[in-house]
Parts: sequence; structure tokens; C-alpha cells
Amino acid sequence: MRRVLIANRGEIALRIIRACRDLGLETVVVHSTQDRDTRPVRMADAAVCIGPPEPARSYLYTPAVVEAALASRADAMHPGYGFLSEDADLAAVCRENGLTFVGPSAEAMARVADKAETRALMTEAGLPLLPGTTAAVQSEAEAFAVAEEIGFPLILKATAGGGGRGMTVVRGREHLAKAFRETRTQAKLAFNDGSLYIERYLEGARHIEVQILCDAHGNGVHLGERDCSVQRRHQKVLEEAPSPALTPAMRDDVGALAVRGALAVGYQGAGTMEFLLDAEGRFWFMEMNARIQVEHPVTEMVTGIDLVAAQLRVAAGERLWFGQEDVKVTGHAIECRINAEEPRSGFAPRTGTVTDLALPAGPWIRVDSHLEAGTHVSPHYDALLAKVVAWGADREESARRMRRALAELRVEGRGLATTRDLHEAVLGDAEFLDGGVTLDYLGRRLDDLVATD
Amino acid sequence: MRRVLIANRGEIALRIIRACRDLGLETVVVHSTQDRDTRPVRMADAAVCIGPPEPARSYLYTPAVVEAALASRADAMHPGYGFLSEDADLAAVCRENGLTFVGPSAEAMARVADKAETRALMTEAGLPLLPGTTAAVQSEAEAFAVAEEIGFPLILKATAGGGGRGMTVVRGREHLAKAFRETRTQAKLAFNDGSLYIERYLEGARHIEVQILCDAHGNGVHLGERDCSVQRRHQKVLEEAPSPALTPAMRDDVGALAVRGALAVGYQGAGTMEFLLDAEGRFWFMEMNARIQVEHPVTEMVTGIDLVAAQLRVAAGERLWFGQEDVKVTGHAIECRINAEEPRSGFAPRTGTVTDLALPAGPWIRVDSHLEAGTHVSPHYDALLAKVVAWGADREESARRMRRALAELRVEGRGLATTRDLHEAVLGDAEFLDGGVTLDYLGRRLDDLVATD
Amino acid sequence: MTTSDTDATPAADIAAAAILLREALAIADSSGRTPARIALAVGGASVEVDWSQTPAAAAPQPLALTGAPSAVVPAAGADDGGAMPGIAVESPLVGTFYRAPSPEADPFVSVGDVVEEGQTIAIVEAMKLMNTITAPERGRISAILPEDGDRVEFGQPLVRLVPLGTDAA
Amino acid sequence: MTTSDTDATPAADIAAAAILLREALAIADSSGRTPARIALAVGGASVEVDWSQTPAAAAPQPLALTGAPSAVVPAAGADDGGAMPGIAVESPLVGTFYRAPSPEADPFVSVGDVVEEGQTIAIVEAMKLMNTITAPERGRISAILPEDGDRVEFGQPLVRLVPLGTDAA
Repeated sequence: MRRVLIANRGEIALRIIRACRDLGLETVVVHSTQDRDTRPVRMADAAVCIGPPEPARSYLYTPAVVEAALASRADAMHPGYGFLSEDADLAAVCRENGLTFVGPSAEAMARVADKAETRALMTEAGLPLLPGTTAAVQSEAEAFAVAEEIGFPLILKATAGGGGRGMTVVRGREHLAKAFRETRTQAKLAFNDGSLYIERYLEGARHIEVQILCDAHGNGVHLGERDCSVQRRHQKVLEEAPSPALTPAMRDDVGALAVRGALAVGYQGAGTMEFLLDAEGRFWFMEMNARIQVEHPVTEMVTGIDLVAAQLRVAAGERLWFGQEDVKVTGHAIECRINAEEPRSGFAPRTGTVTDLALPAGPWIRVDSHLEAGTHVSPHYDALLAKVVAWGADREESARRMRRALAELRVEGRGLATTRDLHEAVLGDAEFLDGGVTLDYLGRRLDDLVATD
Repeated sequence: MRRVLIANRGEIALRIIRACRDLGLETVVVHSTQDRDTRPVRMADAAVCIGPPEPARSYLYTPAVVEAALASRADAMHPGYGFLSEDADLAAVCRENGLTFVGPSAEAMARVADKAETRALMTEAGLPLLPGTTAAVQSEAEAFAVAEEIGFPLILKATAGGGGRGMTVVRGREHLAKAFRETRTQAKLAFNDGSLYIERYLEGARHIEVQILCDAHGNGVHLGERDCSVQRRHQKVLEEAPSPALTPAMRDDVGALAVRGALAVGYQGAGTMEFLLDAEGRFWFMEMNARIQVEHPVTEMVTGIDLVAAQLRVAAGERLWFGQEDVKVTGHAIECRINAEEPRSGFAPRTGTVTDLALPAGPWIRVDSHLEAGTHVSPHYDALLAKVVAWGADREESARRMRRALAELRVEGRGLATTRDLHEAVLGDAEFLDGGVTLDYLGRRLDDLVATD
Repeated sequence: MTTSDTDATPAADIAAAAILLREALAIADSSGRTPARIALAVGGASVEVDWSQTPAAAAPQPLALTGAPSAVVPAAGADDGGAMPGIAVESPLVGTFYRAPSPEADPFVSVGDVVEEGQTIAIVEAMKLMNTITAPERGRISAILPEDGDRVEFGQPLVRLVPLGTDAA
Repeated sequence: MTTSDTDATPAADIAAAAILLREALAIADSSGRTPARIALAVGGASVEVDWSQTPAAAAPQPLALTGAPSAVVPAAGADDGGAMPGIAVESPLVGTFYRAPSPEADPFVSVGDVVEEGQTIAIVEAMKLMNTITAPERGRISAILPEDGDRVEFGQPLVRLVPLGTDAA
């Protein structure tokens, strides 16, 4: 591996460039015409314009991405997150064209992509799963039959889903028919696949996910968990590591489950095993993310391990260079996603051009962002502007530093709004500070949090 | 302690504001007319203009600084480094006016300020010292007598010296008279005190300094060492922690010496004990710095301990909240001082207005800097523009990340030049990378390093 | 900004615009604060200079000595009564402004008074030392800016004085 | 920078604008700060100078497909022969530019040729698929920009075409 094509944009493209630099790898970044004058494009060793602003004709268009890699003599491709990152076809096309895909094999990707099938594989591997289906539910009638068996509340999920989209919680029999139809339509629109599966829904649970890393030689380790329970409609807003709800023994247990599950699907690279933690302290496997995740920096800050560099190294065939006993979690880290959205208006996108920018800095603050004065925030792409991450010796210290960092953050521009104030409100909220929250938190407290701020 | 007056400017003022924020303390920053529109002034809770640009009439003018503290109802004063930071009078005036001085007592400061007296105290405390005088040498004749006794090479140092100024190495008897006269004149000009002391000079040594932290209750710990051997005429250019030359046993030994010495002078707060490490692995005490140091971030990055917050906490009377066994050094950190100087022209100052600025960011990079587009770099103040600090799991990884960070750094403006390229050259130099260097390194290799770049 | 009257713009307008521009910049400069934009028009001539990359929010925040009771005084340049006639006599140091030598005494001067060069017009106390503020030249007091007992910064205008020359003008 | 001469702008205005501009620049310069924009107008003459926020050093770096042999091609917009007459026919995708259907065959077109709307003028190969590039309208080829076999980006000008209308103009 010598030259890596980065099939992404924004902060994650910059993050991958930095990891490549650290490893002495050259970088090529692809970009749409919209993104021509952006930091990743300027910072990479080379850049290739692959299409117009619409993702379907640029970042999501496999032939353009692969051709760009071949044209620029890249020998590897890092897909980042989103876009084509969990596309088994891309992994296959890369292999056919002699490109090292930085991620799992096409086969493992395909196994993980179908969330109903993943449930079946994980059941087999002995992971605890909530009652539900391990194959797509074909009809409304079948949905009613399943509901009869597992009871309410339940959740309908798109088998091809991801990023928290295509999910509906159903709290009673009377809502099932409508929810089933609507969710199927959403799934069809969002993922071009209307298949749904059904799972018991847990009230008052936490979202706990385990970072795993596997090499191509059958070795896997976990790097501890992240608590991503501050969510709005299944979208992560703020993440932290470690979870304030876990004991060391629970951490070892869920970590071991995660590694077992990943190895069971023949996974290679960095991935995430998502679990729900119920009020009784039991973990339930939910799904696997076969990519680097937005929130990976909190794990990096508490373990000191560069996950993106690790992805590249295992993709190049390197054996894992450390064992489970070498992974030490030190202190606490919190990440706030600064999105171009207005929480007071249902998180409506608020895009525009950044005319005034101040990114936080200083001790124990890390900011991953592609923003600069003049950056145009386009409605074509996702709303993530910056990830502000704060480390502290303990949770309280990291929260205090995060408040300091948020106070330094300024992203202004006509039409722009951000989620900064919401984060400030959460970081000042007693319920959050006192041991963290469950998944119902933001839905229940949002009005309150954005009003008092 | 509730409201801290910061009697400094530039990056260290910003650093102190951030530590205060983390501790929930209010901040007041003083500034000259020149510094009115700077980041620390805007970021502090309040600001007071105390004088014109000349430091003697503003940052170095004790009555203005103390009056500003009283006027703004501050109850504590943090002096930063440089300016009045090691002024025993300021510590005394603060005490008289009911202000908590963030630093040692006036008495301890006075003991440490006279470097010849410090030598006597440390000898008493059992620290190893190079042959030399423990009182000021009064005349040329006396200097010749001392030289007779301790031999050449020797070094003449101002007893009131600091910041690497007022020192001359004398390699033979024939140079002594002239060097004595000239150094005395320099010391008189720089410190308003022409007293000199004499020490044997060690060739091929390293500069190893130990960070210590003492509370007001007689407890002291050390936070490991820094290697500051990349120097140019006794001025530190690049620092790292830990030193590549120390074994864990050596670290324990020199750390214990440092704490013993600090407690012997009744020290309180954060301080640094400077040693020379000779080719045989022996440590020799040199001097003590009774302030936070420019290079403190490398210690923070490998220990996870906030030194500025710690200064404030012990100044407020808090007992040390951790013991020596709790201090763990993890990984490696390097700091590059980015100065507004041209290494190709004898490090001549190159000041001007910053019109184009890009500060590095991303994983494991910390940048302490007050710069922003539009910042005027004034010849009135020191040349430090930014401290770029990189952490890695080992020395090699931190060096690679530092190279990545330096590549991202851009400070442009008419008339400006920086030491960036020199740092890049050092970070790419086999001699430096292969286990670090001795104090003769930069003098010997400078032409080579700035030429090949 | 384009004013497009097609006739030839009088030379006087051009000269006036140039003068105005230089003046505007000098004034902006002496205020110690950085303008983001200057726009001016004289007859058919208009000029606009924009330093907009200096972020707007980077404008100086209140530099007041907050926290001190009855001591919140605007910083120099922020509101020094610049519209008032006369020259500003500025504080030579940070301290407390007093109009009289002691609480019971009469003020040194009042608005409307004519003072001679070197005459004491106020005191700024710092670290228990009384620093007398004297008139830089003969003139009439047109304004006394801080209240008695206010904390003042270095460079803060204390008094405005309309010069009268050595004889009454 | 745009000098918008409408009808006959009086020479005096032009000269005046030049003077004002020089003045504005000198003053801006002496203030030690770099303006982002200067705009001025005198009568019918207007000048605007824009140092956009994009810093000089931040100007886009070569977006060339470096590393590919004989394939370093300037990016779209960088140097597309914009000074040449005609309209640009741009690449609809990233790929390899070919002037002929096969290495042995004659080129589809040469400079000076007149082509009809829809006529094939080149091929861009991507992922082993041949994408034909056709003339958007009738015209005369005034330039063929990449070399045969060059790698091209999306949007990169390939050919310049001087429209001739449906009949010879």
C-alpha cells in the first residue's frame, strides 16, 4: 500500500488524509464540483473531480470512484463513513481492479448489510438478541403474527437500514398496520429496499456500542465501548467513552461478545457492534456497522490507538500488533457533533456559507472539522460541520472542558444555524451529568433544553 | 479564589484563561494598548488596559498590574511566564494587597531568584552540583582564582539570569578576562544586576529538566522530565517528554532529587528543576525555574495532568490530590516552538501582521496559540507565535505526527518569517531521530539544517 | 457601490473623496479599533474599502472593569465623547478617578471652567499613590467623562478641553 | 476587476478612478492590514478589487491526476483554453480520453473540422466502458485539449467548438 484514494469528503476525508500522512502513505481525494475548493482537496497529494454536486452522480457513483482510483494510480481505497462505505459491490469492484479496499471483504460486508441476516448469524454465534425476526417480514399479516408472539412495544427496522433511518417504534397493535406501510415506504425510498424486520423494543435502554478491530488473520480485539444514548430519532447527537453505566466486568463481557460476533462473520478491519443495555444491566445485540464511525475519536482519546491508521494497517495485511491486554482505557472523552441544523425547528437543515469561524483549541480538546472561513455548507451533503472532542481524567473533567470548548466555538454565516447551543444545554443538564442518560432522554427533554438555553 | 487576574499576554494568557474556565474561575486579563484587539482580551471575562506597548510601562509595571487586579476585584493573580513571573516583589505586593499570587511565596522566590544562592541551598540539600561558586564572583581577579580551581571549560552566568540570557562559555584562560567583562555588562543591561557566578562547563551534555508540583502543606511530587537539548545559544527550540536518554531508574532518581531540592527551598506551586545529564549518565543540578514554563504541554500530554489548573488549585491552598505513584508517563510528546524569527539570519526577529493563517489540528495534535488572521506580531514582545505539540504512543509516532502538523502550519504576512522550516528539518534529521541529541547539536548542525531544507 | 451619473465627475468631488477617505482611515485608526468597511461617496465619486475577513464577532468586547462597583467604565475609544468638542486628556495609568483632592473638598474643575496649562484637573489614584492630572494647555473644560470614584484604564479619556491658546481666542 | 465602460465614459472619470484606487491602496497598505475588497466608482467608471477570503497560498493546488504517466492534465477551469474561441465540450465523467475508436484508427476529428450536432468527437473510457463524446451542436473544432490517452476529470474541457448554426454562418 502506497497511495490511498479517499472516496469521501468533509471532516472524515481530512481525518483519513492525516492518518495516511502519519503512515507515510500518499493520498488522492475525489470530489464533486461543489467541493473543489475545500480543505481535503487542497491538503491531499492529488485530487480528482468525479462529478456534479449530487451524491448519486459523484460520491455514490461507483464507476467514477473506482476510475478515479485507477486513473490516479492509487492502490487502495478508503471509503470513510456514509456514501459507499458499506457497499459490498464497491468492495468487490475494488478487489477485481487490484485495489485494496479498506474495510471488510465483500462477502463479510454482504453478510452484515442485511440486518435480519446478521441477527441470525449472531444468534448462532451465541450473542443475546431481543425477540424478533431473523428474516425479512414479507407482509402485514406476517407482521401481525410476529407481533402476537413477541408483544409490544416493538420496533420495525429496514433490513438495509443504517444511520438511524428507517425505524419506527410501535407501542400498540392499533398502530401496527399504518407503521408497517409507512416504514416500508421510507425504507424503499431511502435504501431502495423495502424489506423490514421486527424486534422487541426496549424502553429506557442505553445505546452501548463496542469498537472492534480485526486483522486478516483471524485475530480480533475490542477497544472498549461508547455510550451513544443521547439521540434524537435514532440519530446520535453526543457520544462518550467509557459509558458511565458500565462496570469493568460488564465492559469485559460485552467486549468479548462483540469480538466473538465480529469473528463469526469473518470480519476484517475496524467495526462497531451495537448493543442495547437494559435497566437490568443485560446487553442485547442490535446491529453491526462495517465502517469507521463518526464517533471513533472518543475511543481514540481514551485508548491512544489511532483507529484510522489501524484500518489502513490491517487492510495492508498486517497482523494485529497488540493484544486485548494492551488496550487500556484512560480517562473519559465526550464528542459533540456540531451539525448545521436548528434544534428549535425540528433539526431542520440550515445551510449557507461560513463567514465567521472560531474552532476551539487548547489542552485536551480535539476538533475534527473541514470548515474554514468561506466554506460553503451545502444541502447536498450531511450536516456535520465539526466534531468537538474533550478528554478529561474523569467524566466530570471532560464535561467541564467540553463546556469550555463549546464557549470558544463560533460558526456564523447567513442562513447557518448549528447544534452548539443544544450541546451546551446538555452539558449543563443535571440529568445528563449525573451518570448519563437513556435513549428516551432527548425526546423527552429537548423542548426544555432548547428553551432554557 | 473566584476571579483571577492574568498578568500576561499571548498564548500563555489564553492557556491560563482556559484552565480558569475549566475550574469555574472568572478571568481578567491586562493588556497594553497594542494588545487591545487580541484573543485573550476578547476571551477573558474582563480586560483592563494598563499601559502603552513598551513592557516596562505595562506588563512589567507592577503598580499597574496590581491596581488592575484590585480595580477588577480579582482575588488572585497568575503571572504566566516571563514578564513579572519570577519577581519576588510582585509576590510580596500581592500578599500585602490580599491577592493570592499563583506561584511560590515571595521568600521562596527570592531564594530561587539568586542563582548563586540556589547553588548553595541545593548543595546543602544534597543535590549534585558541578564545581563552581555559590556566591557572586566580585572581580576579574576572583574569576581567575576560581578558574584556576575548577578548570576549563567553564561557564559564566548572571546570578539574576533567566531565559538562557547572560551566559558565556569560556574554553580557555586567555578568553576569561574579556568574557567576564562582556557578560557582566550584558547581565547589567538585561537584569539590572551585573553579578556573575562561575560553573564548570560540561561538553556533550543534555538538558534534562524535571517538572515538580508542591502544595502549601509540604507535599511535593514530580511529573517526570523533559529533554530540552535542542537549543540555540541557551534558548530552547524544541522540547520532548520523556527524554530518550533516560531509563526508568534514572527518571526516578532525578525526580527524587528534584522534589528534594524544591522542598528544601520551601517551594510551592509548579516549578522546574534543570539538570545537565553528562555522557556518563550523571545528573548535575543547574537552576530552578519558579514559574510555569513554555514547554509545560509536553508534560501535560504524557501525564494527563493539567499543570496550570494544578497551579491554581495549590495556590488556593488545596492539598496535592495525587501521589507520586499516581503519576504515569504514557507515550511521548514533542513541542515545536514556532517563533517569528528567521533561522537563516541568526534568528533575527521577523515581525508583521498575519494575513494568512492555518494552524494544524486533528488527532493527537495540540496547538497553543493566540494567533488569528489579522494578529499583529509586535517587536515589543517575545517571538513565540505558536506551540505545536504532538503526542504518540512512542517517540517515533510523535515525530511522525509532528511532521504532519508542521506540514499543515501556515503563518504568512508581509515581513513575517517563522522557525517552521527549521523544525521540519530537525524532525527529519537522522541524528535527532536516533535517540535525541546533546546541547551542541543545533550550534553544530544549524547551517546544514536550514540549508538543506 | 456604483453611482453612475454619466457626466464627468467634478474634480472637486474626486479630491474631496480622496481627502475623506484618508480622514476616515485616520479616524478609524486613532480609535484603536479596526474597521471592517469604509464606504463613502462625494457627488459622483464613491469608494468602498472592505476588510471583511477580520471576523465580525472579533470586534472588541467591552473592556470595562466589570465587577468593581460603580466602576463599569467604557474603555478608551469605545465612547469617549468623541463627538464633543475639544481634545481628550487621557489617564496615564490604571486607577481610580477623583475630581477632588478629598471627599469633602470642592472639585478641582467643573465643565465650563477655563484652566491654565499645568493646572490640576483631576487625580487618578493607583496603589495608594495620587497621580495628578494636569491640563496640557490653556483651555475650557467641555466635559468630565468618568464619575468621581470610577475605575479608569490606561489611555481612557478623562476630560475634554477646548484649547483657548495663550490668550483668550 | 471590472471596468464597466457604458457609453463614452469621460476620460477624466477614468483618470480620477485610477487616482482614487491608487490612493485607496496606498492608504489601505499603510494601515498595515490587507483589505478584502476595494470598490470605487467615479461617474461612469467603476473599479472593484477583490482579495477573496481564500488566501493566496490556499489557492487550489494542481488537481491533476498525478502519478499517471503522461496523464498530468490541468483541472477543469484551471486552463481550459478559455481564451480560445468557441464553447467547451466537457468530460461527463472521470476516465481516459481517446481521440480515435482504436489505437490504429484515424482520429474522430481534427482541429478545423466542421462537425454536425450529435457527431462523435472523442471517447472517454471509464471502467472499461467507452463513453462517446458528441458535438452538442454544429460547429468547427477550434481546439482539442487533452492528449490522446490522457486521464481527464469530470467537467474537464475536452474540445472547443465554434458554433456555426444550422447553416454556415
